[in-house]
Amino acid sequence: MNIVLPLVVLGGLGLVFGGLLSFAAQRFAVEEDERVEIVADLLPGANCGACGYPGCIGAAEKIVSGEIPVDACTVGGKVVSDRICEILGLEPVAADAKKIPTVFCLGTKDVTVDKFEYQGVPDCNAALMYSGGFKACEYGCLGLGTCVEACPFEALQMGENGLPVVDEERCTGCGICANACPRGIIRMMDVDYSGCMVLCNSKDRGGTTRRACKVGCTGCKACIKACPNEAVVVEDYLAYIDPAKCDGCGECVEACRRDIIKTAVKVAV
Amino acid sequence: MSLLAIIFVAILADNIVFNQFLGICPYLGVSKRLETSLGMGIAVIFVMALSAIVTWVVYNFLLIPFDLGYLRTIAFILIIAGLVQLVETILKKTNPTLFRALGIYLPLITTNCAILGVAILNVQAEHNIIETIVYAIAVAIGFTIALIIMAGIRERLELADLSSHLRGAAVSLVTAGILSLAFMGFKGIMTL
Amino acid sequence: MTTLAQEFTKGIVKENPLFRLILGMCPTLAVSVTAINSFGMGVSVIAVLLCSNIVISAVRNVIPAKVRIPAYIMIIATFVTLVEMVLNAFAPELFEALGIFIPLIVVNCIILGRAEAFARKNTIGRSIIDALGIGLGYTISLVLLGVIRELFGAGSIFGYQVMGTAFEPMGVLAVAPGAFITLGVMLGLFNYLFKHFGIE
Amino acid sequence: MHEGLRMTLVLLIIGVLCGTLLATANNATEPIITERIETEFLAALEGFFPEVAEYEVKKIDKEEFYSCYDAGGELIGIVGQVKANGYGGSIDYDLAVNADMDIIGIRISSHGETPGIGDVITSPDFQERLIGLNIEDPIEAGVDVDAISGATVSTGGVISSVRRVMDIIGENVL
Repeated sequence: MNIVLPLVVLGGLGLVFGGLLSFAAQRFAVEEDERVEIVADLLPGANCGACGYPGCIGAAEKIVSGEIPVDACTVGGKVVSDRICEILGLEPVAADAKKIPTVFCLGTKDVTVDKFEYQGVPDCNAALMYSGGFKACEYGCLGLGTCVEACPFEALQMGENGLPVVDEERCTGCGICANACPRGIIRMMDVDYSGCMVLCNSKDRGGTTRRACKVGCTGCKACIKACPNEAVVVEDYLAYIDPAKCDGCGECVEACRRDIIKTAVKVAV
Repeated sequence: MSLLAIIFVAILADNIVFNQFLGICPYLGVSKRLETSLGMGIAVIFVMALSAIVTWVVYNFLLIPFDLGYLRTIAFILIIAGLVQLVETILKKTNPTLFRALGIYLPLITTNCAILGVAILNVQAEHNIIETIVYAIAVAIGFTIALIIMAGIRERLELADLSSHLRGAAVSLVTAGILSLAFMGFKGIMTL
Repeated sequence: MTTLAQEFTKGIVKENPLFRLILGMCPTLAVSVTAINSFGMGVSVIAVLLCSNIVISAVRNVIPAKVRIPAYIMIIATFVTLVEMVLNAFAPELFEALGIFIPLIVVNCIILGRAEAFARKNTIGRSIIDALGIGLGYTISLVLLGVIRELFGAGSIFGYQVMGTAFEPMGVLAVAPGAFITLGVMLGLFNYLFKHFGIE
Repeated sequence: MHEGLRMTLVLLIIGVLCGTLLATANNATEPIITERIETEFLAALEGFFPEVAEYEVKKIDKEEFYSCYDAGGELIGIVGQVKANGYGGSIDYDLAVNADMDIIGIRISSHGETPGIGDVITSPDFQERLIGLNIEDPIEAGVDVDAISGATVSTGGVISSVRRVMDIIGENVL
């Protein structure tokens, strides 16, 4: 009954590796600030990079070491920054208002004209490679959903009319969709902004815009005359309303013959 | 058998993923992006070579002389698990950046059947120490090549408009099937 | 706390190791050439999974975190070697057919996965039920795959010639690419079925 | 230090426990396995030499050769458990040769040849071509034995391996 030998061999192997591992655990112990672990757990963990750091762990290290402000995580917002303050023993910081993406284009499929029928990869960047996209308007939304794909919180859906729709609750204001849109059509606006916005991005001359889209802004300047607070300015045939000056009186909305100016109602076209 | 034949067969003719079905779980899991695949590949090459040497030494100088062949499985897996954990702790201290890049794969490697598979195949084929090392490194390179090819394809598959049910593991398995068909082409050229 | 019945059935449908958790692919692809081998592998996995879940959940508080993985693997490896010896002694043809895949049950992600994800945190009773559920789920899916590959690859089921002589067996199913493609398509099919019947 | 000690201790205890469990299991099953392999192989030898009583093993460069003796201790033949290089990897087969070096039987035990093409090596038609050849014959594809068209790699591989094995048997086993 030879039991001793296997017992010794296996026991010996267990001993050798047990010893090696425990020796390595001491010798190569890495002093880690366990607060980084706790803060990292508090952060949403979507590793979206909105704070500009490689994932939540990267941001957590910087927050604990104090290099970046406690509310650096826009996605987490006030809730997260307050909890981190408790952990790090700092006084809570007034978080600035949350921002919401807004689509500055109303070029739905029925009002815009296509140059050709595009059957390539369903991605705006890819579509742009074919002579500047399949839409006659060089600045309009192509509706292929790069922004939808980019959103780590699935807060963006592509409407049937070919324009992205923002889901208010899910959106954390991280701004990734704004950067993802190759034509810069999505811009972050304050949640509680109630003024007017020119929902167009076209810098073409009036004639080209009229041929490309039924609702595009032609730069006719009617809104400038109508606006009591001089909040409107027109550059490259495109009207722009300065959110600071505009008090949402809506004069420009009636004056606009193209009906492209809207008050800050969510784009529920 | 010449070393060249071993290398050729291990990488192309009898690729560990496409022909021997070993290491599929990490293969499906990691081949989503190119850099992660490369990271995993290097980690596998390093651990596979190291564990092949240690397992060969233990088998031939500890198990065979005492006629303990039946302890082979448990001894090998203990060595592999111990080695991986050792590499993980040492790497964490000496080179944190490399650790962060490879770190998450190291525990994954312990359950990677390819490493234990290679150790057992080496023993079954009665390779000497040189052949063991060459075979282990060649198989690991074959694994990395398979991983990189798959990662390249899967990055493009992300953009393909595919029904939501087939996305992910299903389409990667079918792609792997087609790649395995292609790799079968190398079979007749050279044999062990 | 999920009831014991749910614990058992979740292994077969909701957390089916093959089609939902996508674990244990290596032995699945290799062994499912014939239904008999699939059944043999399935039963061996159940046996090992059951024993290892029991022992691991029994010693779950004793083992320090740092050596958790080597310790679990040694326990699993012991049971696998036991199964290997038993099969070698009492069921030689099955042992021959399963070949290299018996030792590979040790690193079969299902067993270590259940040890890590479940046995480590639950009582022995629950671990037993979880092991039976997951093991059964795995065996059913494996035998299903084995039947399909054997039926079309060799025209027989469990070794009995089913298809008429006119049937030309599809040799590709017996070879590696066939395994990948069959499993891939089945995964897609089950994803559709799971969504269709609303199992999240 | 306590933590480290506990880790080593746990692994040691598990190693010892597993060792004893496996050792007892092995001592129980080992005789059954060896005895089963013994009878199985004896049956295989009887396939070639019905009156074999006992055999002696000789291992030459990873291949095993069994010299079979009848009840009276007379050498009645040799069976080589050998390998050939086929299309799909190595082919394991047994080659049986009688006392005056005529091939009397060949049995393919495992191969990876492509189903439907290469596996013609298991067909009696191909194997009969080899039976009866003597060590003196050239045993070469296209000379006294012709490979099967469409599976030249597989059949050719077996033929050249048979030639190699016959030479080995000729030099050291007889």
